[in-house]
Amino acid sequence: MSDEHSDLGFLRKYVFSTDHKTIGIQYGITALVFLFFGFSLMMMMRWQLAYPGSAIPIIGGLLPDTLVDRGAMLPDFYNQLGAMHGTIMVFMGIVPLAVGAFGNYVVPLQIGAPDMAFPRLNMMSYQAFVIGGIVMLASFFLPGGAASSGWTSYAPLAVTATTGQTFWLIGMIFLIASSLLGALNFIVTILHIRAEGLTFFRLPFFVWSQLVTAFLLLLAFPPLQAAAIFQLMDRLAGTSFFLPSGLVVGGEQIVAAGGGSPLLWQHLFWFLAHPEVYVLILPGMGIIAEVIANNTRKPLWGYRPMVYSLLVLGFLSFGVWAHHMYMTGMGTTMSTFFQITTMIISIPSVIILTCLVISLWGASIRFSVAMLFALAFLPMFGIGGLTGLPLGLAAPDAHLHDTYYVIGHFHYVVAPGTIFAMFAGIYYWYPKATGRTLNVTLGKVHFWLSFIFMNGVFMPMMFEGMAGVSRRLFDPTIYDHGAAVHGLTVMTSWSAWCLAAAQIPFIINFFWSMRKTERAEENPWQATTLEWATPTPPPHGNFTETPVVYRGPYEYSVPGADRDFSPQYVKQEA
Amino acid sequence: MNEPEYGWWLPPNVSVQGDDIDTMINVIHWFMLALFVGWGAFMVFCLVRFRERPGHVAVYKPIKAGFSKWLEVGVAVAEAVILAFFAMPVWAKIKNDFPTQDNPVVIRVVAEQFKWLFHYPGQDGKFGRTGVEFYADDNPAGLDFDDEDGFDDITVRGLHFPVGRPVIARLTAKDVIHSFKMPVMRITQDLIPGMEIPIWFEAKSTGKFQVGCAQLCGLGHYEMKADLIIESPEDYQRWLDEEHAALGLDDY
Amino acid sequence: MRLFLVLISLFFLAAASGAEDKPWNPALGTAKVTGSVKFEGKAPRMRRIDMAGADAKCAEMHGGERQKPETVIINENGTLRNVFVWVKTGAEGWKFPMPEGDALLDQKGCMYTPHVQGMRQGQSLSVKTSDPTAHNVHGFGKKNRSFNRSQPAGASNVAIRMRRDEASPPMKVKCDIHPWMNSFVAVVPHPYFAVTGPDGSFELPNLPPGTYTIEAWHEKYDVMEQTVTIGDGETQTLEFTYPTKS
Amino acid sequence: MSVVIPYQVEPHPVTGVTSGKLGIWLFLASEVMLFGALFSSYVLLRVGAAVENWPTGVEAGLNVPIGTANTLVLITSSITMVMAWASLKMDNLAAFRRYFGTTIALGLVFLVVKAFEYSDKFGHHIFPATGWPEAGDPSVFYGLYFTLTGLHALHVILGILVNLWLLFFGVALWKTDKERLTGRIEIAGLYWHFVDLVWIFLFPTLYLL
Repeated sequence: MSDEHSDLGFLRKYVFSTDHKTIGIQYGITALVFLFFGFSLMMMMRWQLAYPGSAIPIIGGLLPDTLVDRGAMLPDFYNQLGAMHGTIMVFMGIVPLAVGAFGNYVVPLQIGAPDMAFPRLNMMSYQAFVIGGIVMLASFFLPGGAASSGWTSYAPLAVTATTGQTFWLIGMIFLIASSLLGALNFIVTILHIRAEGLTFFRLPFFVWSQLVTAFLLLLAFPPLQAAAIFQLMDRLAGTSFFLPSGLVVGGEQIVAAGGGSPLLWQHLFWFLAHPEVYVLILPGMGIIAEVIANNTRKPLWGYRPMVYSLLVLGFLSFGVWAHHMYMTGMGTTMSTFFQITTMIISIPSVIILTCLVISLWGASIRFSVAMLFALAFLPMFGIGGLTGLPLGLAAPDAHLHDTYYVIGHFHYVVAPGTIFAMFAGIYYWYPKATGRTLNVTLGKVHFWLSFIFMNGVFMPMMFEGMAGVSRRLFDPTIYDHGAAVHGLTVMTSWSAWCLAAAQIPFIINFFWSMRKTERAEENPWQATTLEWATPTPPPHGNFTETPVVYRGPYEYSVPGADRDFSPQYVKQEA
Repeated sequence: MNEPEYGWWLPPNVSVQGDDIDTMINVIHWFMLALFVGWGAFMVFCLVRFRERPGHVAVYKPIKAGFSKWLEVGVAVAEAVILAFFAMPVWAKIKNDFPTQDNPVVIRVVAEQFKWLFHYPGQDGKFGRTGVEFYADDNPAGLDFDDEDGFDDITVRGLHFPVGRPVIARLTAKDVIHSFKMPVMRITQDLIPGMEIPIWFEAKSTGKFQVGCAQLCGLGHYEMKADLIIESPEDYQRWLDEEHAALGLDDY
Repeated sequence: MRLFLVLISLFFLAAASGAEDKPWNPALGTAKVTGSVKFEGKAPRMRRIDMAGADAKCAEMHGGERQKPETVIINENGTLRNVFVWVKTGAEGWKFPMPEGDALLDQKGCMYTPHVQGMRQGQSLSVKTSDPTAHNVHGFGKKNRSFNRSQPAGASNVAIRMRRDEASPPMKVKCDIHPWMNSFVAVVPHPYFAVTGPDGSFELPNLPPGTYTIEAWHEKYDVMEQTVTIGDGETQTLEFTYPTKS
Repeated sequence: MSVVIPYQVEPHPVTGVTSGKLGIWLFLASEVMLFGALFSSYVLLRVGAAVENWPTGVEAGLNVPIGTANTLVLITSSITMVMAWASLKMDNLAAFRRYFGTTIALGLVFLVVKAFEYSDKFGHHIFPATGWPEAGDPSVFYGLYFTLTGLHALHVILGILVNLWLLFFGVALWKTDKERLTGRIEIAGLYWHFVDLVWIFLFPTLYLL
């Protein structure tokens, strides 16, 4: 079955592969590189915030004097870094890692499929992602630098910005195309190519999360594409979709007909970007559910309510976008509507989180590295979710809007939230992909340091936000209330640099473990789901014999069984 | 005027609307803390009680956790209460209840890259005619200098208003979206070019603070701040008189 | 096809004429145009600049006194300051020696000094900051490339080379951080330009005899033109009167 | 490819369609969101503009008869598309080639007419950046006109390219797997009908309202 494939040349096998596992690994490596790059941008910003106006050590001397003045960062460079940090992390880091990498690698295995429904489309999706990424990175080398209008690219600022913004838009169009192709592929694969006996309520929660995510991507991204097309037209063809009449920039009337609406961009953008938040978190929740079920050695508590919550989340996420826009001057009718939907959407998240916590009751908890990350996810995501509460209500938002509180809030959701889930997934599935287990000691060092410093980075932000410090400020100490919390800023910066150092054990572990001679067992975690029914690493076509599914995904510690796990694919436990 | 003290929690509040907002923020945070501690305690208990150890096995049968349902219902009810009894009335008051009596101070706020401009109607109480066609580097308020109503208008780059008197501010932006933020007044409001958005506020004590921009507006965004001076009515009147005297209508 | 031929020959002509720029012979520069720019009518209303509310460091540089905008400055003798006067046509075909050093633009007390200046094509504009606050230099080039560079307090000079001529209208240079700060820099391919000062006069010396179009430009009142023919060793006097339109 | 992926030719028992068909339906769903967003923007911009500043198609100089003719061209091409697919179903390759070729030709006719309309606009110095009316507080009608029809034309071009490939290269599949080819034509047809449908919404929105 796999013999033909092994005859393929290097290019076909590793670069232009149509095998979902190869594509998954390509996505994973690329996304991890982008994540680290995006993180590095932020570390430079942290220097400016902690020590405003002083030269950045080492790197400062290497940068051209359009970006730095005697090694110290200039404000437009800071804005470029801010915009690109957000864009890279969200669109080129987490989404490709959560959906492109884990989705591609794990979903077909977990549903007993030989590959994705459209392998070639899958390859094209990755290629579009790479092209988009290259366009984005190339923009740093433009004369005016990269996009500098924030990852939200609000018009009219973005329309009047330098060429970097055009690259940003073109890059986004590629990234969107990539996501659309991927999402379509996932839906068809999950709906059509499940193994015999794998009914919907026998699907692992991770597959459910990927299915809902794919629908979100499929339906939420096109409006952003429309918005990007409009903004490109504004920038290149001189239209004024987002420019009202009579704009005066730099004391001069700008040359545009006018008649557009700056708020139109925000509506189109947030119509995507709120579901996008769920795109970032749902695959993470899926991984956490897998890891928790496996390491508690018992079925997930409340699997069905969790699935229903997931569906409700996906559905409602299209109706909350304007809670990002309370401060644009919308009327109270509209803000009331969006406050209510925002409160409603918090309920399913509460349900999922509660189910995961209650799953610990009556368990026999194995503290593997993956499990540590999964356990840390729960309170961290909890903080992220809870701090969303004051932001979802218009009146407290009047104080907290666009402050560091917002930054703290969504970073708690995506950094110690999703990224911890990604780490859990890497520690959990690494043996599947490589046939080796990651070193446990290095893993635990990685976990504890990451856990401490993650909180060291994001907890101070909550207090800075409370004090009223606005985000995206090149130098917050200009304001009295910013100067008062400068100590917290310094703490955040040092935590961020330590957090970077804490990733070194992981990187060493990742490459060193791959070369270990000692092979992992076929099913090292004694897991029940289908991916462990394949040889390790799985060959082209995945399964040596067509799998048949006999039971639900998390049949652990079944009374009367001779082992504490009953795999989905084994017909009869003695 | 005493120096305001800033710390790690909410900045001092000098606005009459701010108390409601502060109460809400504090109530919500107590609620969050209670939930988090409850959740956390349960979780830590589970981690210790149900850790893997020889002789301990997991229970297949799910527990009947009726309390989770109650917890979820409780959260929903709490959110509904916060929404219906705090969030919506407070917000409606801030957004809709514009002061009609009490002789409000009316000002025009013009945002441009990267400074604020405050436009007062002057002694005649009437704003001069303004228009986008008049904006120039030496006419940041866009005043039509042929209109006599505008002769005594005051255009300054620091915000002054008296304590105990409502202020109606009409916000507009010239170039890109800015956001008018006064942390001590608990006010944030975006300024959208092409629109004029009215807001109102009232201070309950005097002091010298800062106005900032809370929406990324370009490379000088961080520098976009202005003085915020809340004075006694007498000091305010004195300031107005000084500004009027300094107008130098006969210059040039 | 004919049009194409004409275009081709024009192109070669242009290329040839460009190549034929003769080195300038100082002995030829015997003629001179002088004059002044009068102002008639009522001065426009303008508001003094309030720097204190926005950036106290700026105001301190002026001892707290509010400054007048430099848009329209009428001298005591009834002349207009900050008018840029230059030879628009007639001075082509020479390769003039370049002045040494850069054209200098200083940021002092959150104002630009000078407010209007001329410089040579190919020369660099060196922007200096003497202020204890951050500035950014934003040039709005129509022919030259636009630039936007930040200058924190105490930063070293920013130098921008002007590759193309851009004299009418001159390039506007602004500070975005302090929106009242503006300045105009005219980039001229030859040395015949002047800016009117406190006496409202200008002088264009060392011209070779010939016929010239002299243009005056003012930031608010726009351009005016006069043609003048001067012989060897002669001096012609011109007078411009602003405003052009009431 | 040695890996056999099921439901490429035979329909899935639960959904009742092949994977390809399910895929194209999902793709069209995302396209609906794209054009939905564009139309919503149209509504938002139009509501935001003063009534007298938003031209009807005629006021803006759009040629309704030509637009109508072009609509008919597209509708006809949809019909021939169905005929092409039906011919394959009836095992008639020659008829398929005829009908399918006609579909492509009609698509090209549509584009040529569109190109003439564009060049007429450019000839009158009307560009995407032009406001309507030119003075005062103009609306972005022309911007929307060019962006929406341009995006639609891009979809037509994409459809024509795919169809050309199917007509000259894809058709080789007829010898080995008739059913698969029929399936592909059906998918191309679904896309083509969608493009047609978009125009049927675009035409009255821009030309008549």
